[in-house]
Amino acid sequence: MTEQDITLTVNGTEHELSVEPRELLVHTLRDDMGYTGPNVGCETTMCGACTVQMDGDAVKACTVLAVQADGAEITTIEGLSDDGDHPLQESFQEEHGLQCGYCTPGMIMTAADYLEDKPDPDREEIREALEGNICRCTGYQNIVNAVESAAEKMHAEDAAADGGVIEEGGD
Amino acid sequence: MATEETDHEDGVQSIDPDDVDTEDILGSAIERREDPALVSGEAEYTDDIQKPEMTHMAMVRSQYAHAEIEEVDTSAAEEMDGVVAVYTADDLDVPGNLPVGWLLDSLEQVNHPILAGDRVRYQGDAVAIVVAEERYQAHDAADAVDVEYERLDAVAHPGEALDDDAPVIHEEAGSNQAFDWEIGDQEATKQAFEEAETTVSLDLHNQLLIPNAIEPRATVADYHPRTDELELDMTSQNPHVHRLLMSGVIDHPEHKLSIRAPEVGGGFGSKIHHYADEALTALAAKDLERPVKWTATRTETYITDAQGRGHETTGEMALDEDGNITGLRVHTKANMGAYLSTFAPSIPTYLYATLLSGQYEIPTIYCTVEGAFTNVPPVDAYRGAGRPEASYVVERLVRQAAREVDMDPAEFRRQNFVPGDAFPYETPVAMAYDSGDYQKTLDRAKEMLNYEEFRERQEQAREDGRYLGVGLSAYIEACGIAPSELVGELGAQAGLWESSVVRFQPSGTVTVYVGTSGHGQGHDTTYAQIVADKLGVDYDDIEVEEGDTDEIPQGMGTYGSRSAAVGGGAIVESAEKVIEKGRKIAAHQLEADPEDVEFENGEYQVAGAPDRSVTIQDVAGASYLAHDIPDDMEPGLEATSFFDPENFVFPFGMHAAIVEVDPDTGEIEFEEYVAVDDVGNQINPKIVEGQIHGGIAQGIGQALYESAEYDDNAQLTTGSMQDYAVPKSSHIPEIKTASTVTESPHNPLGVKGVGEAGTIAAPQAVVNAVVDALEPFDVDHIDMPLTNERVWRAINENGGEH
Amino acid sequence: MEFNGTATIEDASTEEVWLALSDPYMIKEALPGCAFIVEIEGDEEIEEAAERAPEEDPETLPEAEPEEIAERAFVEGSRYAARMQISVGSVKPKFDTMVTIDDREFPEMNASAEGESSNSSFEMSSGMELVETENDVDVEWWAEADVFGRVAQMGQRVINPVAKRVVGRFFDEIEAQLQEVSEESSGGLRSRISGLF
Amino acid sequence: MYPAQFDYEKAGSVSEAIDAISGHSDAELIAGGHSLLPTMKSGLAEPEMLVDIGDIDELHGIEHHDGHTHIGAMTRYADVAEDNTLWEEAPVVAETTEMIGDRQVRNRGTVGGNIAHADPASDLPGAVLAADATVHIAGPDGERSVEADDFFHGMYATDVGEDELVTGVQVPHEGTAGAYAKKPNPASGYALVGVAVRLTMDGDTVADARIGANGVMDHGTRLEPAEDAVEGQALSGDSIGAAGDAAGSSLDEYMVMEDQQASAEFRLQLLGAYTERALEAAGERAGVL
Repeated sequence: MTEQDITLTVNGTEHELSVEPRELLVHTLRDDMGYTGPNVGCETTMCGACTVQMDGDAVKACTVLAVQADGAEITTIEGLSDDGDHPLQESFQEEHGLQCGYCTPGMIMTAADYLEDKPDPDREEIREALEGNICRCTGYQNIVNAVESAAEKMHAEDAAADGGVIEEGGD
Repeated sequence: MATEETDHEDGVQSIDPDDVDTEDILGSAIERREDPALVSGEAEYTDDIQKPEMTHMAMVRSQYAHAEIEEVDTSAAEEMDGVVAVYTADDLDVPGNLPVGWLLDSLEQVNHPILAGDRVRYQGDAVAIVVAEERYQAHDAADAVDVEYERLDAVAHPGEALDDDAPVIHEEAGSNQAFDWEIGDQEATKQAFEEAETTVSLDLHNQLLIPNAIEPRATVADYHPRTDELELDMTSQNPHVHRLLMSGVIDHPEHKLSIRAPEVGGGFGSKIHHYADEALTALAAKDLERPVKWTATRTETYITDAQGRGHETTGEMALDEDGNITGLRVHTKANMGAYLSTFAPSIPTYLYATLLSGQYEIPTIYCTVEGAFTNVPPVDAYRGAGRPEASYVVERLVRQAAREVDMDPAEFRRQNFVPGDAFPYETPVAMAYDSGDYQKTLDRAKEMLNYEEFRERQEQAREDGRYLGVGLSAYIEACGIAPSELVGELGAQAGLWESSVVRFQPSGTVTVYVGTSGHGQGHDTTYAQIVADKLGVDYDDIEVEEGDTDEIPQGMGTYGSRSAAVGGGAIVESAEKVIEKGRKIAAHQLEADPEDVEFENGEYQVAGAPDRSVTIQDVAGASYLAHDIPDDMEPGLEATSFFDPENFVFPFGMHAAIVEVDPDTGEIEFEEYVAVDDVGNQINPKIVEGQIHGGIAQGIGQALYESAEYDDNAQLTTGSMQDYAVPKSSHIPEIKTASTVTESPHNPLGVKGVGEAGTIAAPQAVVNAVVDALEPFDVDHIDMPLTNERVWRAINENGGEH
Repeated sequence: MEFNGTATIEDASTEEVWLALSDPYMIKEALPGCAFIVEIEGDEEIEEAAERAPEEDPETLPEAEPEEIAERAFVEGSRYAARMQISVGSVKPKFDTMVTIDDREFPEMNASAEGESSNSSFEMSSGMELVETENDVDVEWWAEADVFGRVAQMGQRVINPVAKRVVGRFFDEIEAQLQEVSEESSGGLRSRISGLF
Repeated sequence: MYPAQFDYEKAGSVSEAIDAISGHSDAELIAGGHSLLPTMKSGLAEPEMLVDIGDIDELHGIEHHDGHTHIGAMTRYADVAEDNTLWEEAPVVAETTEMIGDRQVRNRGTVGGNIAHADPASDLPGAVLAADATVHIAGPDGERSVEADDFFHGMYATDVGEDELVTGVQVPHEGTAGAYAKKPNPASGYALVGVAVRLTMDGDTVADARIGANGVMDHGTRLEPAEDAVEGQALSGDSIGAAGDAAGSSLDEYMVMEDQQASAEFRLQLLGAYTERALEAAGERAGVL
């Protein structure tokens, strides 16, 4: 079972490496490349602790083979922002949206993908969007608060960038 | 004792610590200092650790829950790529058994080897271990180990295990009875039942749960042969306890063993215990003289992490003609699993039956508990540990009793509560409640629910064929288990104090070393808040160190909601000692009598002379400079304390749920969930709220979704998150919280503990609500988890609406 | 897991059905994914018995001679080695199985089986009784199976329906094959079979 | 858990993929991998070879034609769920894909992978049946098409042969009233029961109804008695109730799936309730309720 050469662009840096075909993307990122932000929690595509963005979409890195990701752009929590100051990263702190923090990188990467599609979600929609991310500590309420608050911030930032007018509603 | 109320139905607002003055920091909902590393992926968990030359270990676990091992053939595995070593019980000269740290008079102490040699007693029993260069190779090779078994009959449930014809799991014990234990007054209770106007009885099954910390257990062991130092990074809630126990298990001197808990991804009890796996990792590293990493797969955590609950109980309540509770009688068969885990014997005994008085004045209580060995993983502390089981029994019986005597359940509770002026209150089951005001949490919860209005709505809805119900749960918790002398009398093989060091650096910054070991509770933040308040030092100038046996002199760890009450107490004592020493130095510098020097907001001041003052930071500098300190004084400014509280603390509260049940499908929808908790003084209300939310989610998980299910052969059939339902975001309702504050007199902070409150309170709030909704169908009880099918069956059992 | 059911074989005699169900090759044909069934001699291992599996199976009813089948029919107390590959999508465990004929007395037969794959195993006890109705024969059967190891832990959702499907297919196949027998056996065959009892 | 070793090949075209699997006794196709990889990780499946068809351009994308939409096999659920035309013309398919798994799964899982895997508790089989879709299959002997009704054979078993692959699904633009109602398993999110409905309305009257159920039998199954109960009727509480009552009537209870969440008996109970919910939702969508 020969190794395969692949190219992964992780957080903007291109890497060339050889992997066994069976190696899961999450292990390539963690063990071979040192991006330990994505965590392994359940191995059954349930908990979402391993969530990264692949070509801009949130995916569970425990259910992608590294060879399948050949040529892809991967963003891990380490690359979400320069200084850990993405509005979601800030809101999770402000709203106490994490306790042990193990699920948090995956939770934030999913939420970041979601808010791009749906900048103004209601609480129930946020809960549905986070269905693939299990948190055992927080009871989710403060996570929902965090995502809601980040959405407002991002909305305000966008509006400021567009000339300072905040639009009401809209998807 | 005064009770204050805090209303935060819309949630606690957090504050940037930079916006809080030092004098206001204790009690402020500041953001956590732990978080920047956690939200950016910078935090280091055990499996993140890489070491040069590191190897990986995988376990060969039993295919059967109960079997004789006939042969273990490791030859194929040894030949595989990258395999460094394969060990079976024959290859490892293991000096010790896994110990049990709480003894009872009747306890059968059975052997618990770290690798099974002749018999496996549950699926998690490891038969061999494989060490390889790469993670995947280790698992490949573990699959290639060929084990021949002679399967034996197995048993998963305590009632069945205690039957005469059950397969005996430990022949040395003679039967599956691990212990037979009682508390309370049998005769008086019997009499109470004989004289009762009314009695109610329920058979209650408190199902086995899998803790499911999202981070699986893991260990990285590294041995230095030249110095004989063995270093472990591991997922631990209590590194010092692990060090003490492991030094015996693997026969390595305690002072040459260091254990560090890096970032730990949740525990809920499951990372307290001393398991075989961590010891095996250590032994392999020692033997190979190379670092070894072991990380459990989720499947492994499901069959090895100590599980929780597992009670089969018959509870009876006696009542007089006025609806007063006159007696309580409980018999419980408790699942202990295949072996006795670290603190297992204490959970269904002292942590359970002593709470059976709940919030009520009950003249007499008698409880017997039989512990049973079964072929499931060891059962030990899981969030709440005994107390949720007790609360469940009491609150289910109270609901049933209120129905039987035809009283509203809220009024029934009010009538039977321990009155506010009765504290400290001695229960018939050996507890002395510190303080409480139970009426107040009930009143607040009723107000938040619009209780009276709800009852009208419920009536109306029933006429429209809709079934709403309200469930109350008046819970009490005992945490900060202490003092050591008492727990020693009860069988604990350890003290339950906590230790701390508060140390000034010469420049005036402070490091706090404390023996608790947080894993998500925000200790760095709350402890720094305590110290900032006590010493008047800026919050940012305080560092907190936890979870490392090399740095922290001693400790007992984090579990049982003890960190604030016991660890916090230890920190306050050390801070006070530092202040006292500083006072002498300040007096010396200010040329005053120490008795005339007052300390406030970080400054020593001569009484009545505001211009004669010196800051504690300056005093710290002087103490290390040591050029001019009192003659009989050693240099330096630090202090060590071992705090051993005089008693437990007793948080309490009222949780309540309003649900709607669809009789067609058995589906349950939450309309409201309110939580009014009294956890004493709150160091950081935002963190308190977070603990409450998380606890409730686990309690709702038990009520509605979670259950470790075993088949007739004691094989786990909920073996992954695809089958075991850990609640997801859409399963948990929006929670409204409020709190009252009744200080505890048993520790200097007046705190009570909050980590387990929600988990203790929630299950019976939900079950009571569903039973209330189904009153027209004559449903008395449904066992947890209330799956849609169980609810639907209960509705149809009595032939529909009555 | 417990399963049971009744398979009805139309226009057949109890003896025909009994003979067919006593034929290891007929059983092998009817079991989905069964590579061979070979009688185990003495203390030999399954692998050793496997080597004696014929390249091509002999004929079964109705083509085979009834006497020949009676010759090779299951014997009470004997043991058989079988290899079963149960293919469920990409999940294809191969179970090396030992079948023991526990009791066999017309019209009742009980057998037990134990199978092992690389990381899972199963145990089964089963039985059947033939009940003659007006023109047909009802095969009343039951089976109790236990699964261990990885399949039990990870494949819970799949086991029950797959087991039902395997058993269902087996009896469908037996029915189909016996239908052929009954169609062919208007005269001589039937009386020869009856003669064997 | 960790997958066992295998050989891996990325196919650039459908014919390359067919060549790669042809003659290989133990090769599996991998698309998004969200059905296959979990099975391999748990050690239940150990194929010797994986042929990755995820990058085959011709299998990607949604094309709208007059009267039908073609969904390429490698189209992700997320893309189907966001397709406005499908929401208009075949809402049952759009709504179902929106309810599969979770956000991350929808970003990887593919339509072709789903139906070829034919998990009985997955959501898409019922929708494909309800939508009266046609499945396109390619193999060594060329291409062929199979009606949804003939496609699902059993648990993980379909009409797709060993050396064949699903290239796409053709969904007719008919019956613009459609909906999917699902009772998810609280653990896995798979359907304990899922009911997909497509209604062709003639004014207020149901001219044609197709109802497909997931999670109940060992493969996606049409509920013809429920269809009969609403066909030719005005959609109303009564006709919907009758459909709910009839939903499981033609199913062999012995073969109904069972697990710890729901016995066969209770599944049939849920089937009735969710058939009603799906019909109500479809009726609301069509503006007749």
